[in-house]
Amino acid sequence: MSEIDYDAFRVEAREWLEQNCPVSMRTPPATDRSDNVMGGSKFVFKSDDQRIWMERMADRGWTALEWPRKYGGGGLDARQAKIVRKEMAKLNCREPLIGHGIWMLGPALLEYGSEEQKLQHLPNIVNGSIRWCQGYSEPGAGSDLASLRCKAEDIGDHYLVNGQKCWTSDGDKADWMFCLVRTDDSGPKQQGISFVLFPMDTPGVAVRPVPLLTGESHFCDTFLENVEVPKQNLVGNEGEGWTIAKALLVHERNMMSSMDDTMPAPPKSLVEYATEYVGLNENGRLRDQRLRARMVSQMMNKRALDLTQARAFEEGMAGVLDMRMTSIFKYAGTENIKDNTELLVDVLGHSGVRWDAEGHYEETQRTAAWMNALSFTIAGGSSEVQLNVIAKRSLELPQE
Amino acid sequence: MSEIDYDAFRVEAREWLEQNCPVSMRTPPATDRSDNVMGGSKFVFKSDDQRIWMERMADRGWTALEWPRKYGGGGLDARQAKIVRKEMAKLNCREPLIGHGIWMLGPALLEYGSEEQKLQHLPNIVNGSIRWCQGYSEPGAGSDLASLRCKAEDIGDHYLVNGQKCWTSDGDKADWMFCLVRTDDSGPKQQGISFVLFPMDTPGVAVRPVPLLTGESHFCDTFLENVEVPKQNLVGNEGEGWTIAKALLVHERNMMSSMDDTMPAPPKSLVEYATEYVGLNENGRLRDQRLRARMVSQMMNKRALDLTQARAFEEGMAGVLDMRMTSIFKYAGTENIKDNTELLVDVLGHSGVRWDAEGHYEETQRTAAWMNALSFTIAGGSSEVQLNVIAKRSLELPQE
Amino acid sequence: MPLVLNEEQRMLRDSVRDFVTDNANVDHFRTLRDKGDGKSYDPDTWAKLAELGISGICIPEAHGGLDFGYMAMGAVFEEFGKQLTASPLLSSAVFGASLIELAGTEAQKSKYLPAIAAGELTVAVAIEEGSHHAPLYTMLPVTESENGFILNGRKAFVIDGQSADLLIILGRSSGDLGDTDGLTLLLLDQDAAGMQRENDRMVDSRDYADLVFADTQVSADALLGSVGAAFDPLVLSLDRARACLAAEMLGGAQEMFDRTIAYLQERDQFGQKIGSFQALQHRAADMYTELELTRSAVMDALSALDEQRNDIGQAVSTAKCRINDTCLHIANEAIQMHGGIGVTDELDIGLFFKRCHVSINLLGNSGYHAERFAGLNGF
Amino acid sequence: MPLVLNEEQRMLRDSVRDFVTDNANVDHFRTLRDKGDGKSYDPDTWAKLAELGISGICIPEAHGGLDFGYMAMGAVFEEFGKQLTASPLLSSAVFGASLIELAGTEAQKSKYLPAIAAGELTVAVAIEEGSHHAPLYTMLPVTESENGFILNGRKAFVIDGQSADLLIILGRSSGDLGDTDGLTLLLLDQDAAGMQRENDRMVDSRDYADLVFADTQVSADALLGSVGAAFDPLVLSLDRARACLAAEMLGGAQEMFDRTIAYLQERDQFGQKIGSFQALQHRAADMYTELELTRSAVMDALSALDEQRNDIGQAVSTAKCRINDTCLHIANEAIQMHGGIGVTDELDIGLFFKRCHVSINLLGNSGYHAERFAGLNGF
Repeated sequence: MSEIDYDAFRVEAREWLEQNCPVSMRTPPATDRSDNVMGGSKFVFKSDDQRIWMERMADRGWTALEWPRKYGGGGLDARQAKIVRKEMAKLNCREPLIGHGIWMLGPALLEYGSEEQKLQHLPNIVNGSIRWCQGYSEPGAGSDLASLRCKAEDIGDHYLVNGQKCWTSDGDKADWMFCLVRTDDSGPKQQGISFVLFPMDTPGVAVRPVPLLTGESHFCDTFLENVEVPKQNLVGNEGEGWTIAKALLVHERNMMSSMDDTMPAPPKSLVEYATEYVGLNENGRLRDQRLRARMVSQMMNKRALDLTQARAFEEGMAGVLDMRMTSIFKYAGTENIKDNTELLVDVLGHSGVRWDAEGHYEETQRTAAWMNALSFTIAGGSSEVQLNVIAKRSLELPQE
Repeated sequence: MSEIDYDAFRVEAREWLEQNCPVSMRTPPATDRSDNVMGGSKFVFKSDDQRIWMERMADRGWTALEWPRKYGGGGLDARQAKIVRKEMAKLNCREPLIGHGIWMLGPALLEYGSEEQKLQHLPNIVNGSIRWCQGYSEPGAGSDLASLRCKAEDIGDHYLVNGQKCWTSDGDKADWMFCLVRTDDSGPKQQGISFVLFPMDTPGVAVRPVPLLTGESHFCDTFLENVEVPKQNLVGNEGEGWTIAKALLVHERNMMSSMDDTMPAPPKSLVEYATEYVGLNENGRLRDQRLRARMVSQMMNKRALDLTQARAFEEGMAGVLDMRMTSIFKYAGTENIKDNTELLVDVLGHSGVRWDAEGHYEETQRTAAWMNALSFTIAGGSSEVQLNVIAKRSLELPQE
Repeated sequence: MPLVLNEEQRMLRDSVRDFVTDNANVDHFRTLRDKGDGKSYDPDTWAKLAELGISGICIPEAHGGLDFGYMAMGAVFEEFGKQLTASPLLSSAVFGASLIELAGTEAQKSKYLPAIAAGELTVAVAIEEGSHHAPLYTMLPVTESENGFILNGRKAFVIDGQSADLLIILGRSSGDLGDTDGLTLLLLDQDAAGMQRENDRMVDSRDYADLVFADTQVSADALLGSVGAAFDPLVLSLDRARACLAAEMLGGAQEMFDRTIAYLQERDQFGQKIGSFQALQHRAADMYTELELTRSAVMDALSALDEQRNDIGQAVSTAKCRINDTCLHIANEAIQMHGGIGVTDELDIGLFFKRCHVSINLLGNSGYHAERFAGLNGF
Repeated sequence: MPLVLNEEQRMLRDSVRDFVTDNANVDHFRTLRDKGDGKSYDPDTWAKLAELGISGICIPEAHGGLDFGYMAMGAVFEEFGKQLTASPLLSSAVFGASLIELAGTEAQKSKYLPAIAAGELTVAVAIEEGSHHAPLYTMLPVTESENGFILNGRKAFVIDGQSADLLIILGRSSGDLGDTDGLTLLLLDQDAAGMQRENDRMVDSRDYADLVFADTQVSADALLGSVGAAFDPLVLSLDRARACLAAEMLGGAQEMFDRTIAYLQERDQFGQKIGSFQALQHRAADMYTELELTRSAVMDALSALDEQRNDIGQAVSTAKCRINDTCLHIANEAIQMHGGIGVTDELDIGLFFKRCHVSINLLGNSGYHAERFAGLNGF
């Protein structure tokens, strides 16, 4: 495609969005988790507009901009996709649909799935009818994911799966799970891992929500007892699970490094909160010099981080991107969110450590966002794991 | 001894100091390295007072307060020694004599030396007639000292020493060297190391000063070629060198963690410099908020560090000292000095990066002090080595 | 300048340690929290602690206390911090008692101090009006009337303000924002007419209240000290409370640190103890160093109070500023190093984490004390 | 908002890289320094660079320049930073030229700009009066006289002030400390009567001078811009110079980082490469992350200048503040990780370390730019 087409496409896209995105879906950014459409049979829409917006986008396949048309996707190229995102941003359109289906499983199936699997699952992800959860971590296998022990026994036409998974995000609200299981104990631990799919209502699947610091439970422990998984639900070949998981982890890291796009964003800016809760002195400077200094550093850091993501995209377009650089994003992104949410509660002072959703909803939201952000530098490959990866892969520092 | 005696001792000590410390030796703290008396045949006294002060203190053995009288020392107990130091501090008396003899070799000989060695060397250290240097590090053996290769061959009544030492502080000004040599290659590297002494004018000893960032050379490369060392100059047993070196390292770390006592100290306080070079605004606050915040942190950190050294002493007196805690001092002390000297040059701004000893002596001194301090976190067991020690010894974290 | 506990103080600490370990430990706190009956501490435990004399440690013997000093009280708070022991000790037996001791008339002292020392009466002090500690920004108007005073306005985040029997209100009878003159203290009963108490629920699940005054009549004899002259007693009382809070935070930081080290020693990943990873070892060693330095600063602040040194302000602000930063550092590392389970409610670390973050804001965040320290040093 | 070099710019960068690697590398700089003949750069090399058109990159074509923009100039400075190439490029071809372009009359522009572009004339700008960058604190009195102006006082730390042919003096004709109005620019020849140049020797061994004025007579036509109105052209010119200096510092930081990584990969201790120690690996990875983020901030500042965006101030202050902190961080780590040899003069790291610390102070330390950034954001 030549320059011209992209410009035309931009105009088209913008017009369509203006005509089809309900006004109530243009109130950026979401101020509450329930504003995020996660899809699935158990999902309850907050409003008709929310449903309509998802459906209209799904019809064009724009809930998955770059997936092929034949699987229900938008069939756009990287540049078109960026154009649509830009235009959506300009109009403050909310994400019509998010979740592990769109972010994680879709890309995995597109790369490793059989044609049958793609046709069976991708359309249901695009149209939001099926919600997926991820069965990766286990009590003994956190950062060291490859040491997972959840066992899948070969019983002819199906596997018999036994074990326990933890950190299954919204496992209690999902319809299906994509799950890493061990099909072979012999040989190095990275081998003998397989990638399987099964419905959460399969007999033997039990889910227990785990309360976090906030008291809410976004994660579950999932217990698998003699769960029967038909072999056509094996993605890729037996033993190929680790390869698929690694490929997926990249998606997860990208997803997490841009967490704050989907995170409930504060209704006011950091500076507005500071002006209100800390106050300015006679010279118009923030009263608390420590907080003032931290705000400057944080704002500059965020600015530099966003610019670096933009630069990586431009370098990609220009064909001069050094892929080794992209390894910093999950680490830099999640640490920045953690610092930012912590700074905000510190700016709110006593009001930032409130826990009173009825009496002080907005302030308590900030407190909750901060406590939730603590897990971002742990989940999806902890910061320590990221630093190992940067050092060994990007900087090529020697192994011990 | 009972309380009373200590009080009496304090009065005595104070009177003697008042009568015997020349006024010019009470101008604290030294503003120039040449104000430090290092002793030795090559040392040139800056003034008669400087010589007189050293001699008077040496006569009482107070250049080495806690060494036994029979070796020329002061023969004081820990508490008396502390009293003398306190009284000296009150009168701003300068250290009469410093250096590796007092700090390092003396303690080593007292613990491991033969009676002959003690009688031969200790008095000459106390009276400042002999200056010692340390032959430890080698080009290939820095933090990993035990891997040293400097070879000492057994030739009947003496050793034949061949190899190279580096970071020999003031090797060009010293009379004797205490040196780690390898007397045995078989077995683990920590074994087969021996601790020997020899005069710097022994045939085959060559010294080359190494210019540092400041252009000055406080350190030398020392080349040893067929140097003959009589066996009576072996300290402890053959192969016991590493044990002695480790014991000595503790002294070196203590010495370095209290570096700033012997370091040329600025004539003005940090706050005075800041007021002069940065300036206060109309509210009497420093104009540069970043520097102001760093000053607060640094001053609080220094205060806490000094208090911690005082606490360790008190806990020792009270018999409740957890020795594991003392492992932090070399790390915390040298990092603090580095931060402090860096902060000071940043406070001086453009004037802090001057290099013009004639035109701007005082400012250039600050710049030099900062550049010299860079080596404190490297020499005598780098900060990284210190952190390993704290983690493994004090916190008992597992080895890999 | 003692920086180490003496024999008596160590004995006190040990007995308190034994008591709270058995009767007021983390599990007790968790139960208290989960009951959710609004009670932030257990009255029976408090009564037992009072029997041990804890509530009298900083009160003069003349008024029924032990006059045992702040080093001793600090040792108690450190144990409380290690076990998350919730009690009105800080608000009543330190802060409130100190104000009455320093500003009160003989009558007021003999009326209240013995009862506080005996743990029968609890006092809370209302300082804050905004979201950040700022005693000099007090603007609650204290209007003199023929038979006393009238209050209109509100005070916020009063520590133990819900449960306290007696409230000490800091108001302003003259002067402007930031003035040291014009501050006035008044004593109010919990059920004073025209005063409303609103619950402030915070992440540490302890007792905080907002007080709302609508034409609240206060009798003349409720005046604590003289009109407009509260500043001096207030500053010293604040520093006493800050030093004790710092000691509690020190206990919390120490406990988080010890639990994290233990976890590093036992948790396996990649076929080895995670405590064997050098990157974690260095971070742990760095925390340890910071903690030891901060401990000395806290001991020095307590010792400065006992010796009534003239650098109490610097000593206390150094202690609170450093313990704030040390707690924040260790709390974040504790969560991060515990990994996934660190962010669950099941693990106790989270409870320490929450308490730590509230304490950081109480009686002055790091910015407040850095500002004060710089001011005291003339820059 | 381009954050990546285009084809042309990359070609320019590559040719400059080749040139300086052969003709103006670290060894050349060391030789220059050790000669100690007061020359801080090599005139022949400068002439050759001018032939390459380097000195004309930011000068309008109308005045003999290439008008090639700041992204391009930034690429040149990054290469200079990597090789410690010393030249009057910043003082003359960026800062000086910009002031003349923005404030000068047509006559002044056509008199000076082509010569600067050709590298035949070098200009230096005298801003500072104290030890910290503070253009608004300029108090050098500019007194109007019948045939022009009279100067009395001194300017400090003038970059390339010793070697420059022409000097631009920032003085004050009205207003007080901190006022934006009242600043005036004057052009002086190096040998102007009544002006004395004193050498400022700094750790980076480059050219700095103090200027002393004693009843210095300046003719009316030496006025650059109009009396008291220097502020606007000054701020934009400062930001251009800051962005280019930031690019040079970026090159220095990158070079120190690369050399340190190489050392970590090759140096053995305890029977293994020190680069295999996890603690050092994490610190290296952290530096790398910081450096990549800072690189983007620097590119953005250069790009903001080319696009004449309205957030130039924020972009430039973010870039200078971050590169200051990143340089300091990497310089200290480079020394520490090199161990003993890191503090010797033999190793090049020390030369980068020294240049980095001078650059941190030039045209605004982190405190200055943090202050400016906060002001621009209204807090």
